[in-house]
Amino acid sequence: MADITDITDITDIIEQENESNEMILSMGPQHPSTHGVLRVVLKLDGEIVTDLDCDIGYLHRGVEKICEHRNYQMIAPYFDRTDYIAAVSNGLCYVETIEKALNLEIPLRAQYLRVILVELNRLSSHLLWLATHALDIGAVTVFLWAFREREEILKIFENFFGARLTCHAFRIGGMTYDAYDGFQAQVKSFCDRFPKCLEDYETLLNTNRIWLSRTVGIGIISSDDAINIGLTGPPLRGSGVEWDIRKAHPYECYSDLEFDIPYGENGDTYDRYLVRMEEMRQSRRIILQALEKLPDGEVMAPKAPKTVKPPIGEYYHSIESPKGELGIYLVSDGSAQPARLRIRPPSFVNLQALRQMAIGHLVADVVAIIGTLDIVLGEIDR
Amino acid sequence: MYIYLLSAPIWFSKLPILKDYLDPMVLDYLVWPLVQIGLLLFVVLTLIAYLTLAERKISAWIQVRIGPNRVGPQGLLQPLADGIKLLIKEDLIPLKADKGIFIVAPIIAMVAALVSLAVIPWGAAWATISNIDVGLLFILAVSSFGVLGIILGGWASNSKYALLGALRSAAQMVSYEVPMGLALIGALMFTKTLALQDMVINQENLHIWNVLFQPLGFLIYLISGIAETNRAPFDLPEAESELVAGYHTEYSGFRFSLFFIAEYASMLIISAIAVTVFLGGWYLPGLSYILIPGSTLFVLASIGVFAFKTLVLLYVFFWLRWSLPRYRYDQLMELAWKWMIPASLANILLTATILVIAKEFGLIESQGNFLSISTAGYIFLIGTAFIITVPLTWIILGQINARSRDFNLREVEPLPMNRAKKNS
Amino acid sequence: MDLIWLIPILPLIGFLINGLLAKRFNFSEKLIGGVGVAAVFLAFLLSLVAFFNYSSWSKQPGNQAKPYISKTLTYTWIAGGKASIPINTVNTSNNTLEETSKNNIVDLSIRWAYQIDHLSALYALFVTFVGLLIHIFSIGYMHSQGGFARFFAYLNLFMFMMLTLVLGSNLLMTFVGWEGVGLCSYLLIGFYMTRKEAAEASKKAFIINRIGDLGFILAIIAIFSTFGTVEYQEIARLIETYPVETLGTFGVMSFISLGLFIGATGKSAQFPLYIWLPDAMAGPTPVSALIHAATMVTAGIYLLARMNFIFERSLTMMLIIAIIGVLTAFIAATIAITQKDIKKILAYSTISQLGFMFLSCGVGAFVAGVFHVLTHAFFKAQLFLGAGSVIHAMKDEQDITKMGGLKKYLPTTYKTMVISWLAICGIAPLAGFWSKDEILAKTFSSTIFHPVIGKFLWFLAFLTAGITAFYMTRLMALTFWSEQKFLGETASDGGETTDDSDKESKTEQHQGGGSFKIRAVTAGTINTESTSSKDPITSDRETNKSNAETEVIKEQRLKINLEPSVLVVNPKESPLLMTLPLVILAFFAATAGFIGLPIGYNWIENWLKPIASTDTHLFGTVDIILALVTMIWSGAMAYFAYHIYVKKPQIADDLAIKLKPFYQLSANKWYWDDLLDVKLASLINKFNNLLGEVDRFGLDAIPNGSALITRGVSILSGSMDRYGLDLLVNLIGWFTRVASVILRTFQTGFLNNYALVIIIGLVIIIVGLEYQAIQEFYVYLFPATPKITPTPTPGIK
Amino acid sequence: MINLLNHILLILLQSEAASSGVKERLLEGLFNVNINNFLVLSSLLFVIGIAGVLTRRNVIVIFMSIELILNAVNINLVAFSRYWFLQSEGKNAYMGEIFTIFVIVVAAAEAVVGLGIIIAYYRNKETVAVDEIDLMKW
Amino acid sequence: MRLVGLEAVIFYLFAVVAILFAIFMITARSAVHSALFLISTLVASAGLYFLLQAEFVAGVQILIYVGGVLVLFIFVIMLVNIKEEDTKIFNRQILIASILSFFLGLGIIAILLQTQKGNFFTLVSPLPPKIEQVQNSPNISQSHNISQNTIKIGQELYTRAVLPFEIASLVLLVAIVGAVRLARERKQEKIYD
Repeated sequence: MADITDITDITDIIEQENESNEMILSMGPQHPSTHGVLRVVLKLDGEIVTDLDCDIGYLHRGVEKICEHRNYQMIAPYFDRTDYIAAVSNGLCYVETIEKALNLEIPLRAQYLRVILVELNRLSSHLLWLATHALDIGAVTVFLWAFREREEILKIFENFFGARLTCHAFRIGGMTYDAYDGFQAQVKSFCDRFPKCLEDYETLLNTNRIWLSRTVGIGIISSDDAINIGLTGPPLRGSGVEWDIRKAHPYECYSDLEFDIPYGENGDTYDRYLVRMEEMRQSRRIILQALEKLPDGEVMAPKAPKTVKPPIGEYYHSIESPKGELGIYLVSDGSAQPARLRIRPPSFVNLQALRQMAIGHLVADVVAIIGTLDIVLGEIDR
Repeated sequence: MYIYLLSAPIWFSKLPILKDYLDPMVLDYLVWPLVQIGLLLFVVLTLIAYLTLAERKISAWIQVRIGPNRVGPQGLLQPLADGIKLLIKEDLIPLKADKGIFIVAPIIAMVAALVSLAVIPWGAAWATISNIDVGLLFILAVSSFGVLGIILGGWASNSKYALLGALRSAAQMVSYEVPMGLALIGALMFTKTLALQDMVINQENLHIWNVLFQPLGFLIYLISGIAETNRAPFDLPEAESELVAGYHTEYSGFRFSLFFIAEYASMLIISAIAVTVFLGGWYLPGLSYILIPGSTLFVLASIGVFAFKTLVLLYVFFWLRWSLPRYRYDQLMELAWKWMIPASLANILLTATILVIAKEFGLIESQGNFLSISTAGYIFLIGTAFIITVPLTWIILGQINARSRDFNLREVEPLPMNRAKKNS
Repeated sequence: MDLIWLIPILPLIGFLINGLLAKRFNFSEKLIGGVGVAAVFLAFLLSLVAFFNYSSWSKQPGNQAKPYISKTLTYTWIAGGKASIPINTVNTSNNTLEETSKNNIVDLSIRWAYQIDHLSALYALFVTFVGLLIHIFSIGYMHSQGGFARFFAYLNLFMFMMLTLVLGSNLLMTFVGWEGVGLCSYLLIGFYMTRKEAAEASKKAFIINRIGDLGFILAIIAIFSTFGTVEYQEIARLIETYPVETLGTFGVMSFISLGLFIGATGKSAQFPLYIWLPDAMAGPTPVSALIHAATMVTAGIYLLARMNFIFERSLTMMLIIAIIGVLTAFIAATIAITQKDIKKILAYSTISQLGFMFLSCGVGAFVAGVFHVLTHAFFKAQLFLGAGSVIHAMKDEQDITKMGGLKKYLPTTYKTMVISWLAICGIAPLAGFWSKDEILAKTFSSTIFHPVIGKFLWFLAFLTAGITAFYMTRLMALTFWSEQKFLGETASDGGETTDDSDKESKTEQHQGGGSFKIRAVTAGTINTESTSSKDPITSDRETNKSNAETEVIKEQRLKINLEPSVLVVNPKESPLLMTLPLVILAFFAATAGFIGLPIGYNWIENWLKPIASTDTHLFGTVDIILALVTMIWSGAMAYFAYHIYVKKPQIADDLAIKLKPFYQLSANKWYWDDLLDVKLASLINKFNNLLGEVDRFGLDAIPNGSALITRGVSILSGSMDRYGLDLLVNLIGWFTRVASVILRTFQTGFLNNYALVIIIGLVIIIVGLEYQAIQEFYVYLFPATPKITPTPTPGIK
Repeated sequence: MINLLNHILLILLQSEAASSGVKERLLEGLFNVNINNFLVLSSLLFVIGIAGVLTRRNVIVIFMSIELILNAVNINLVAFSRYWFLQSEGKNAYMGEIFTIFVIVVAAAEAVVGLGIIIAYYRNKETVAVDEIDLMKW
Repeated sequence: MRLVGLEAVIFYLFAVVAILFAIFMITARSAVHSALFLISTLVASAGLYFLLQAEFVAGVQILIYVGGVLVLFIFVIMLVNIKEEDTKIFNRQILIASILSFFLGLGIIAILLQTQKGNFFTLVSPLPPKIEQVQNSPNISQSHNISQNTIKIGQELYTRAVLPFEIASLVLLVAIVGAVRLARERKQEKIYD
């Protein structure tokens, strides 16, 4: 692990340029395949990456600082803007943290609805990942096919939340409103069609010789390294670690639902791809079960306070967001505003593996590896 | 000089105005070629414009979209709009660019692509502008010019991305030129000429398409041709996820459109050559029984046949582009040097051996510039091509390349397909 | 019949499959053997078909005595041009050759074509047949040995080469086959390449064969320059114009014959060049059977028979051939008496029999020679295979003095070998009798030389026949009949060994499984005293003790701490795959002689009439007597051998001691190997030393003397030098220094400057050489304004 | 007007139909290209190439000048090949062209090796100016 | 050999282009420009070959020289990436060298003149055989009587010139090996070894 802790400063890299005939290439922040405003400084020997460093912070908005000056209810929408791809998950994490602090029990229907929405959101996030990852590697058609399905989900979101991207309907203590008429039918019909679509993608990619040669053996990270770096989510599972917070520390009604955790073997890009594809299937399974079990009743806890003032103390809660473990650490001083709120963004932690994964590969592989990490800059920079 | 040119068809020399004022010789060797050239340029450029539309439409269909549909009925006027947009766009020349070369480069690319059109047999008889002795060589030579346009364009832009794209592109094109040329040699053994029109006539005489004799050659040619035109899955020079846009990053407006036209024109030419050499050109079995050979109608029909075959191949180009991911650069080079070139060499060797054997057994006979093949000869040649040449090359190359070192710097074992195990 | 080109090609295909694919794709032994055998089997079938087809074809009118040349696979191999070769005519008055003014226009190109005629049909048939049987035998023999595929590939390649040799339509093709079989022989002798003696034997065989091949090449060149062709058919046609060179004359025919004969000598292991054949037994036994007994070594006879029309035109060479043949036969037979290695005995026997064949050719009875080739191929192949079977059973032990009593262990092998033994001894109805007797009869009655020469040759051959019977019986006796000298497996722990050193004996597992070979380890016990003198082994050893060579071998054995002692094996009969060929071959060894019966219809003579016409020799009274005498003589010798080796073994030892000089002569192979190996080398060394001495004392005196003179002169010249020449030298040095200062300025190190200098040179050359041209050009560019020529002033004249 | 155009074009096409007077005059003048024209052209290219070799500092340009010289030679060879084709009725006619092919092949080989050397040199010395390449060994 | 009419016009066109661009080549400041000018000269030469009915040589010239060698040149120039603009492009001996070259040219032309004994521009060599008008025969299966240049060259190349042909292939092989060896970096060698 020495090479991970010994991260070279960017200025160091640039200074070394004149000493050897190695080339420094700055990728981003306006590069199409860095998924936002990530800047990766690559040290190249020919086309081989010998060292790299990430330069982040281009999208920093100071969310954590803002939170200290807002009421608890006012904070919630900010979370939709951190990981804007998985807004629902982020919202869930926040409200659950507060509910945990308040020790609030929420109605079962709200729990099931939340699970359905969060899993739908996982699907949409993974579909977007698949689309962009494939696009980075050059498979354009997958991009549009995946967007087609994502569009369906976004339509459901639009109907439910009134927004497509920054979806927000979770309140502390339940949900603002119940599901609209036909919600179940729409989700059901989507889930019925979805496996066929997945098969379509896999037909294009799974056994494609070019896809294999671009992904198999690229960006390998061992399970030990993955744990040491702190990877979570599909990158961790791709390395063969069977770890999912939904199973390990079940929240909401996940303990009532049946699903499997897919995990890989070699920890390469292809494994992570397979893991995510399988996760999509499992999400669909969860959604179908949840739809079946969806009880009637209230969606808002009756005991929910009007002004949220969690007891003095420190609280940490984490959920399995599509990207990994999303955690919130809250320090409450008993007032209506948090004393300190810290977000543990999965993308930020996962990005730390980039250096280890990419060194020794070619420049073109860096693109594939960034894609496989599935990072969102809004979350990294906060 | 004018031995390369073919005289005008009779109906042309009987056109009233021309006949009155111009000598028949002038008509044949100056006016008619100019007419042909003008017509061809018009048709080809229009075709290229509509190829862009076709590509967009086809990609849209593949991706379950509608595609351009706003300009004109079904978006049919879209190319026109695009053209006008490109033409009236501001013509940017980067400050630090090498101005002269920056201007000349797209012209070179364009010219290289268009000059080849002169020798392609678009149809029977008068539909060809010229049928020179070294037609195929000429096309290969001229298309090697295209590299210059790209490399100079990239260099003149004075931008790292453009230069890198240009170098990649040039290396790729130079590499794939080799198997492309070599793949044709196998077919040349059957046609016994380099003149393209004669090749078609040869295939007509044998009543067969060369692709049956040369399945491997055709495959190699097609793959190399796709790579040669920098199309997906070999569109490394334009890999936007890596290089933004490749060698023409700094180009815009009219000059960009020249590059664009050159790319499509070279696609067209690659397809046309494939059709001519491997797919019988304008020859369609049975056509000469329906129409009188040499008649105007026949010529028009042959043009139609040629166009149809070419368009089918172009469709394959589009199809591949929208269904395959992109190769990595080293994998692309590996494909060229470890697979394509040895395979094409093996193809040449095996084809020559098979021909010698066939000649030894009296299955084929050489009559001047033509081959005459007996029925058993057809079966033998086609059978050996499919049963021996293709699998043998495949096996041998597979054996050899399985042992050679991949450039993947981290070695991994080949993996089984479905490794995402479920937690049971 | 046009498929005869397939006969050689099929084994080639087998070779390609086994040689190229087998190792890569890990063929099973069954598959490899199957491929190898199938290729030869098909070739055999084809040659059978071709044989009968040709037989009927050649009976058609117009086809008599004509070879059939395959149309397929016939092409111009080496393209040549047209050339004219003077046609010779025979001056009938003094039987000499005269050149006429007429020229024969010939095409010098050489084609690759397979032909079949009476001789090659016969040869192809028995080559493929014996080859087939030996292939089958090999499957069993080579079972689970390393290099199975390699072995079969080589065997198939050998078949291809041999058939090319036989079926080629011209000498050059035969030569290709000739070299090819040599190559295969080399490869197969050295098959166990990790064994030193095998590697050396293969080299020896290869090199000695090269000596013969040189003669063959010279002969081919001579034929080519004489006749302008190397096609057999053409040579046979053109040779009509050449006269017979009588005894003592040595013309072009003799030269060609000599070359061919040297080639045949090398390949067929005749007198001076035979030494490679016994060593060649280092190869696997089937190889010895196929190549070094049945087929390849008879290529020499084939060549002789094929070119008989040339040999017949040189009586000198005929005599030489006959003498060499009979000498070889006699020497090899005498050597064979004392050998102990079963395969070496057979090898010397082969040499001896080949000598018979040469003798036969030498006296003009080519048919008899070929006949003997045929019969010999069967019984010798059988004997070799039987020996192989024995060796196989004895777990690679080849020393016959360590065997004995194998009769009860190997019944089939024994029975079949008895037939062959009788055949080679020349007992009446078996194959060997007919052919050998024919040779003897032809020799006795030969009239092409002086009749006395014929009688003398006959006598030697007659002696040899007896010796043959003796040593073959010895072989059989020691192997099968005498008391058992090894330990059966059951007796291995009984401690019956006579060796003192078995205390420290060490067992070593043999790969055959089940049986063990016990070897004594201790070095110190190896001396003559430690071995009992009861059995012939030790007596042989004692006699050999004085031999320096054996001492060397012993020392080597000491070094590796291994002394072969009494064997412990459990001989078992070989599997059916091996015994079947034995039986078949034995059958033919018994019956093959009937194709050449001297009474009634002599089929082989009729068949080979178009190739080599022999005077149809009727079986007269003399011959009957001769045959009887020979048979009795052979039988007596055989019984004698049986008596001394089986009945009373001590007689053999006594005889060996009594006839010590003869025994040693035989045991040391007439010292011929030593002569070549040691004596010749030491002779060369001595010659070198002599030259060195001459150099040291004779030639060195000259330099020494001259040195003395030089010293004196140098003192004189030194003084002159110092005062006179130094000045000059200094002057030169000074001049050089000045010049270099000037020249140095040119050596700028800049490429352009050098190029400039080159161009300056070029311009100077152009201006200098083409000054005229430049002037004209100047005039052309600037047309001359009329020069004002001074008008001659009047007054001056 | 169009007749005149027609006429000029016919002359250019050396058609028999053109009136002889004009044609002859034109032929006598400039429009008469024979082997000498090619030779002069080739010698001019040759001299230009030599001038390039002599004067340029950039070793790559010197290389290109050498290619130019070879090209001049090639023009000569092809012209003579054609000349012989007509003079000797096709005998030995193609040797010039074959020689040209060999020259091209050898030029390609030479360029490859030369450029390889230049790259190797540049990697060590970072210069391609020929007057800075003055060390035999480093 | 005599070119008249349109062919002569084309000859002069190509000749002038060739010479002009050759001069540009040796005087261009940028090496890339030089390469581009050289390409123009070579293409003009190829045109001349076409004019001389040496189609195969013309094709080979373009394919190998322009498509291969010159692309390689440009590659190397880009790799070496010389900043030529601010350094002087000619060496010190420019004056003497140009004068010398001029005289060399004059000398060579003078020799040419002399060999022609003054008939320099009026030398009449035989006109090429009149080429028949190529008609489109109604039977399209008939091949046109196009030039047999390629076939002839191929035959000569594989019969009379086969030894030089083989030697040329050997030269190319040596060149390939040499170039690979020269252009390899040590690091690459380490990777591959």
